[in-house]
Amino acid sequence: MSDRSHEIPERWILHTELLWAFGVGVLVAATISIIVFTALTRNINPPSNVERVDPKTLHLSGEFAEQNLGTVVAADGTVTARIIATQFMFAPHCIAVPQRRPVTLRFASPDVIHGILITGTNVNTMVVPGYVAQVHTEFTRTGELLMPCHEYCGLGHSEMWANVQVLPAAEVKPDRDGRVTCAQH
Amino acid sequence: MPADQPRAADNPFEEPDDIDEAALTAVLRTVPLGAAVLAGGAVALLVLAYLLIYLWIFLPRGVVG
Amino acid sequence: MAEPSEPRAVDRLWRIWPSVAVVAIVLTGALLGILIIPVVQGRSAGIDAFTAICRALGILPGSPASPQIPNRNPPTPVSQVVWTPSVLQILAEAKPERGRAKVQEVCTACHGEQGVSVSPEFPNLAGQSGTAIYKQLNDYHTGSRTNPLMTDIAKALDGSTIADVAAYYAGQPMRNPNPYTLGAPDAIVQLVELGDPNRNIPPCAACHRQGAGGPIDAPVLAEQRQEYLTSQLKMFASGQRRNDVYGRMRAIAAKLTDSEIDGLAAYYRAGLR
Amino acid sequence: MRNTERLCLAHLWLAFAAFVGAAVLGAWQMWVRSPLGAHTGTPGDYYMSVTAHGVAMAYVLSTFFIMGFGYFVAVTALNRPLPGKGWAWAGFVVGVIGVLMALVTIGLGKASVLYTFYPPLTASPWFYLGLVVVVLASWVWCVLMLVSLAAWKRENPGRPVPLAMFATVANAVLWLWTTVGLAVELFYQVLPAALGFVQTVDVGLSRTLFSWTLHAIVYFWLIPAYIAFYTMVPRAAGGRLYSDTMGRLTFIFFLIYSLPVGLHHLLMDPEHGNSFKFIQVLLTAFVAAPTVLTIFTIPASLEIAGRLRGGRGVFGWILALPWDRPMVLAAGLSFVMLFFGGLGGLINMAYGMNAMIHNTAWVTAHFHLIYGGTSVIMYFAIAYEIWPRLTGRQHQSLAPLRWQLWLWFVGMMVMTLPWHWLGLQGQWRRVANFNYDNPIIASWGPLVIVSLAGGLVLLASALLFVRNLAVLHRSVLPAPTRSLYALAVDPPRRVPAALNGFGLWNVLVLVVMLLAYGFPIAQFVVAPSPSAIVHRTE
Repeated sequence: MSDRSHEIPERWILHTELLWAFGVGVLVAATISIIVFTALTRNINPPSNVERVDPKTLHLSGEFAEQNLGTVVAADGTVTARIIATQFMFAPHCIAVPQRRPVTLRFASPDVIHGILITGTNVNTMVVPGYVAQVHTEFTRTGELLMPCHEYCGLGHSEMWANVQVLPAAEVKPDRDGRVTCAQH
Repeated sequence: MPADQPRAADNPFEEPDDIDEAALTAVLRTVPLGAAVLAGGAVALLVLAYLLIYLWIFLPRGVVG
Repeated sequence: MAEPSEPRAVDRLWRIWPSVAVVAIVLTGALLGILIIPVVQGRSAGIDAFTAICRALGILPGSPASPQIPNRNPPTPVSQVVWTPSVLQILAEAKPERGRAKVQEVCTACHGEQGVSVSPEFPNLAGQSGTAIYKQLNDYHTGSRTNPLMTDIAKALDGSTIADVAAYYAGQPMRNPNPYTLGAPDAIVQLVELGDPNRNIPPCAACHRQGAGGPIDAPVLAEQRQEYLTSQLKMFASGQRRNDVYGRMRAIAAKLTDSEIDGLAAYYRAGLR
Repeated sequence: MRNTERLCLAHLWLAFAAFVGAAVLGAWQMWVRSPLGAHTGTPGDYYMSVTAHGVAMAYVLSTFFIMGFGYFVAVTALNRPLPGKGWAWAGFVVGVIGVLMALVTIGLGKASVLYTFYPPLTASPWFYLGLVVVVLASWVWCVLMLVSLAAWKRENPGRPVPLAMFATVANAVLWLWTTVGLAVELFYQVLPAALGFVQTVDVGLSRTLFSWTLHAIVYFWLIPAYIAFYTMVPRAAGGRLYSDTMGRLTFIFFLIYSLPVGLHHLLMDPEHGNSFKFIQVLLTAFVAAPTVLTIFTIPASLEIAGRLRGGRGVFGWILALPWDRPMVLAAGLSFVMLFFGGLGGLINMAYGMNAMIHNTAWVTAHFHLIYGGTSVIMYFAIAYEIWPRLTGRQHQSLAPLRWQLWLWFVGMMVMTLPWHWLGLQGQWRRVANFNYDNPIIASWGPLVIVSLAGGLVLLASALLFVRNLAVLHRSVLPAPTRSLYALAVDPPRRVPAALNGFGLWNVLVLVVMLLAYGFPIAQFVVAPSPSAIVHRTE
């Protein structure tokens, strides 16, 4: 080993590296702090809901029976939409939701893994057989949006999508038992 | 195919490159400045882009939780 | 950090600092993730700290930031068949010979000894998937599906007999010349192979081809009676037949035009492996 | 090279053969999902191709390149023969068998479940057995790396391990830790289901076990690029490595922080609570630490080279760098792609913001930029650098090599930048044929065509790459004897024990995995999720 002595000691290099690591550490901490801040103040989380449901008997359940799917406005004004993601379609095919009102979307799958996103919004979740996926959100913009299945679920995956209509508050007209359906156009 | 005897290329330790020490020491006086500015700028740009996307694209799309 | 001279101290230093750093990072994450964020979020949604922490950990269902929604809707299932390992076990252990006896006694009159039906409005059962036959017979048994002839017959069968009959017909060989040789129109082949994404119609092959990975009770449609297929699709479209879970077939059939229904029935009459 | 050339070449040629095949499939997929190729091919064809493209790129190209490159480093960096060369050949043959088992099963259409296989969808058992055999073959390589390091350390007590070998062994240790998740999932859940012993699968557990592997495997792929950054690029540019200690720390950080962060692939999953998702998001921020060190240390090393070649001013050294040398050019292009891929990653990992782009084209853009871009362009540069030493022949001219690198860079940028925008619009993944009649999807058409153009450029670059290597085998120029590995500014005389071995770091990985993954996995052992019926796709 050719031994050399020079006045840049090895510790000076280590010093610059530590300075650099500290500097960038502050910047990376900024990315984490905005996550923690919005989590604390605006309740922003990834959608999580460890609620187990047996996929094999899902179609026998009350909550996810065919008649109970779609959007329902409860007496106390809470808006809940229940949607089934099954091999190669969503039930119901079109979901109407109010604008600027807290909405809870509940998804379940009786067969394989699916996943949903609503274009242009932050609604996104995997739909794993065995669990009820739940997303709490508020739709900021009205319009006809697309809700595709974004997780490979079989050969019909490309044809599996549904529509979401974000209706202004005035056009949300629940029927007798609070159900809101899409406007046919 | 080359024979199996060890050749200079195989032995990295006795591998003095043709950099002379004086030039290296002179260069080392200013070296990490350029890298620090380049990398620092890149990371700052990255974090800025992250914050802009967070505030101007993510939050306006509505809360999620 | 001051550099102690002898190497052993340096090594010890290098052993302590990284361990402290790593554990500290994880504990900070735990402090924020398990305690601070859930409790603060819970307070804003009127959820007590303990429940919020349990929800954030995944011990209780629900989000720490929103109340959970109760549901009191009564179940109204369209089919009682539940695919559990025990049911699949019954099917796996079914005896085709026992099934043959019941078939000769009851089924041959319409569905034929080998499962080739005697007239166009009765379905062929030769080589049909055992799970598909099991489901339909069970639906007839429970009344989820009704038919003037089948309802009484099915009511007289119990679970294991249904499995034996299903195993028997599933064992019958299916004669299915490849449809491409019989020249089905392109539009129909495209519906079978590609479906129609614009109308939300998945490819028929995605569920009805053997080994496609679709629902396990989806019948294999190779070499089926044309009139039977046409009538079933029309019954799905009108909602008269509604034993398809979550209305999969009802939704698709309602979107098919009459010419497409006839074309598909003709396509599958020729058979598809 | 102590006659391991044929062993390395065998591994590398298998890797690049799988690569060029998968590149062709990738280009076909870009065509079929674009408006130009709508309605060509059935969903069965498309998902067969996606599975083959994923398996070939993610399991064959990566694993066999890393094994071949690892054997090369073990022999040249340690300057001693490879122990157990027979085992290495046996491992290679077993690996080839595994690859054939998997790819043939995919080709027969019996394994269209994609390379991340989504139970309860279950393919033919031969597909999973093929993957298991490839993993076993890679474990043989890991053991040989550990054995050769141990032998070297016995022969050189107290001397610092050469950085290239230190990093390669770090990668081997990381890989052994990584494959635990995949192995448990395959042996305990997926294979019994595929073989028909069980009819159901606990999907929550299988996704959690796969997430254990899913992130650490991408660092297993990335580390060879970082080995090239730290040990080859400084010498190729005519400079010195700025800090050897930072090099060792980078690979140690990779080992510790790439493992306990897998849950950021499951942020949108319902089977985990927010707490452990947050803990693993915080740990993911620390997995950026090695990259943070590298984007300072390597430019500093290049700055030394640039200034030695007369570069003036703050950025003058950049222009003074020998960009005509493939290794230097590849490093520069790789860093640019790392910038864009890094931004994609920052957004992906941001806890709640993941909901904006999960499973959209944004994610596809991220991993094509980081793996397909940053890592694979360095695989090319490493191949160009070590091929002369393996074949004893020199490239006739460096121009086609530079062309190939530039084409790969341009193709990758043109393909992935539109995907970022499409991902924000909600374009979701793995669609066999898009419904271009729908107004929202129709608005994506033009950008999909732009990314198709990028895909075709990538295909051209892939074919040119294989041509450049094949031509080298017949070149008449003798290989140069210039050395390969960079010297540090201050070559380490004595390195703290912690930076010369992996004993401490294995303990820390165990501790941090227990803390980060203990509860998430234990919850399925204590209360298994309701099981889902297996859906066979044979």
